[in-house]
Amino acid sequence: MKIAVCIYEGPYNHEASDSAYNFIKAAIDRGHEIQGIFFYHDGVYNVTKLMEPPQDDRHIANRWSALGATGIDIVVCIAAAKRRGIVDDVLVPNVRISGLGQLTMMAIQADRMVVFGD
Amino acid sequence: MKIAVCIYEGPYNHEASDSAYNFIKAAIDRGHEIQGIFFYHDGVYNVTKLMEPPQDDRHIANRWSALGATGIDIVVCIAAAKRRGIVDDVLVPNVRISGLGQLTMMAIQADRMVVFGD
Amino acid sequence: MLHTVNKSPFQNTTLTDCARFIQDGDVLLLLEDGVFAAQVGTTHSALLEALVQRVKVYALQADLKARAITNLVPGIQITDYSGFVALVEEHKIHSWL
Amino acid sequence: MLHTVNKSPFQNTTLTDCARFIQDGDVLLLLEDGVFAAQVGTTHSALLEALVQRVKVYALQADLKARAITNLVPGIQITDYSGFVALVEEHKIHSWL
Amino acid sequence: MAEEIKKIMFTVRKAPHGSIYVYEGLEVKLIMAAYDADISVVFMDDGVFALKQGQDTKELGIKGFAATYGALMDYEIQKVYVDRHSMEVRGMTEADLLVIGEDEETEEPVKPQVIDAQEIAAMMAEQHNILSF
Amino acid sequence: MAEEIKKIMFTVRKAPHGSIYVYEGLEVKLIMAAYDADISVVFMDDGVFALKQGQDTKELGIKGFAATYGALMDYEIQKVYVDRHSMEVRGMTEADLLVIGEDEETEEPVKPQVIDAQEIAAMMAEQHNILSF
Repeated sequence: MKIAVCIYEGPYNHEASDSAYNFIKAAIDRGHEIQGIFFYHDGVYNVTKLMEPPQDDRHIANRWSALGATGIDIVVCIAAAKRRGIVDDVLVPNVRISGLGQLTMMAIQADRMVVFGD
Repeated sequence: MKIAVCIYEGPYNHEASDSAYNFIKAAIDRGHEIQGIFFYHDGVYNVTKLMEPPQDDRHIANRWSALGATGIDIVVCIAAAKRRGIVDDVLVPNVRISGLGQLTMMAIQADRMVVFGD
Repeated sequence: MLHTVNKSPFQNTTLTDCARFIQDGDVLLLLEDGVFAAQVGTTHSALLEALVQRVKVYALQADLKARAITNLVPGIQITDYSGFVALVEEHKIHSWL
Repeated sequence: MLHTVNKSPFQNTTLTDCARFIQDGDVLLLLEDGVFAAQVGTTHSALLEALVQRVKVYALQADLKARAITNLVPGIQITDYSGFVALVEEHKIHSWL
Repeated sequence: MAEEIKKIMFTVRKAPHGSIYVYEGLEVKLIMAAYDADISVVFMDDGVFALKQGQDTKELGIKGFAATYGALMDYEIQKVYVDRHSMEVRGMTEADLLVIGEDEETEEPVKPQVIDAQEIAAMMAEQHNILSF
Repeated sequence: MAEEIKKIMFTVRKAPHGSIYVYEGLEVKLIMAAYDADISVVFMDDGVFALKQGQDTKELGIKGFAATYGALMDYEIQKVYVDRHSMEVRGMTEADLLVIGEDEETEEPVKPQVIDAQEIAAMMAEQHNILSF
């Protein structure tokens, strides 16, 4: 099944990012195709390479980047990102900034779209 | 009267940042001394110079920077900032990163501490 | 004490939670989405009607206008940011986030 | 439909709001702070007791453990992320944020 | 064979102005309306406040969006619904709702359609995907 | 003349783990306890869940903080209160609360003190400043 995931909240501050990550890992384990991951609202903060969490904590941006390295399309909304100061220069690898058209395509093409937020 | 202000939420996403700004402007107009402004939790996102809001919208980071230029001490919590990818390189001018000791001093020394959050 | 509430009473219990701690002589300020509580004729108006009997209640003008709230529970006073600061001058504050 | 609720019922009305739209044959999944609703013996248990009569109700194990919730309203089933995905396979989903 | 047009629903449950969800959610609707999808928007719970006429954010210093909602039909978004119960609880009547466009034939102003939870639940069950804001 | 010691109160009203406020709020308390201030911490509403014993965030993959709460007294934070009504509503009793340290003399485990809203309101009125998390 093709599953798309939408994430509305920033890393660490809300559990949404962790729930989405755990859900996606489980979906992959069950053999599903992740159609795409779309970061919107404060979700755009998830993929800045400038974050430096305590060493004994998870590194949320690197975690998303590793998922992107497996070929999953990870998209950050350009309008939400510009407003919040997330630009190409600060992105972790394997993540791209694009428009809401990408979210639209995911919503239309994915068999399921799962939204994580606050 | 010495007034300190604490801001917990990021720019644009929550009204907290706007409420705090409007409150501080009014406090200055009434002749109060702003002891300091402290950004905590997602509040640290308020002062990134990378933000580029639509031209017909307010530029929240520049607004804080302008307040800092008047001599108000604007502090971003280092622990909260590191976790979220806010570092010296991306700060607007007239804002500094420091520790929670600064918040402590504000809470002790200010006659009033006003918290804006979600 | 000045108590500030910034959440809609229709989806959050903040106002009800805060009301348990409000003492005579305290002041309540509704701001941001908290001003939705100020409207007359809703399922939550009764709570405000009771509160205005006990303490002074204010609602922030800019937030009321943004949300097109024009008919307030009688007794609620409209104030602006300068009035907010004036309340802070008179009272210690607790923000019910 | 699979309905997900991620807010504590003690401070948010999300669960009550969602309940108005739950149809027979639907499924409810409690996750994140939503799992606080699963606990037995609270002022909100009755809502869950009524819901489990009508539809299948699940609570996410990782969230229950994180919050030390061990005594669940009878009828609520515990599931993990894999079980969450299985529910999404079977149902369209609406997240009650 | 042409692919069937997918039904996509937006639910709006958050209050306007205290957070940006309603505003940025509106941006999604406007974009998505340009694609080949069968869009519907349902306002429920505090989301109904987003449709109240007379909102003015000038003194707040933030961008408003009532004008855009007032032109939803120009963006080809025709299916706009409001949950009756949510309005009643909040002391709102149809008279409080803003106009979202005008009827192409009669040129009469059109308001969002007030419907019951049962109808909304039935529509939800028919959707391909639902995005909540 | 030495300046008087200022009373600073922390109120904890948010649920743990769904958001970081309780966790980062704890960091503030630990730092502030090292300064010359009269600190008190009051848990009310969903904040009381932060004091429940047996929390285990391992499967969630996020950092827990119950261990730190269990050593609050080691950080010189002695005045820890819980609102009785908030606990009752949530089906919690004193037995559910985690231990925050041990009595210096008797070496008995110490739990947060369960008190009524009236007492909390009276304490709030005495504070120099109150920080909510």
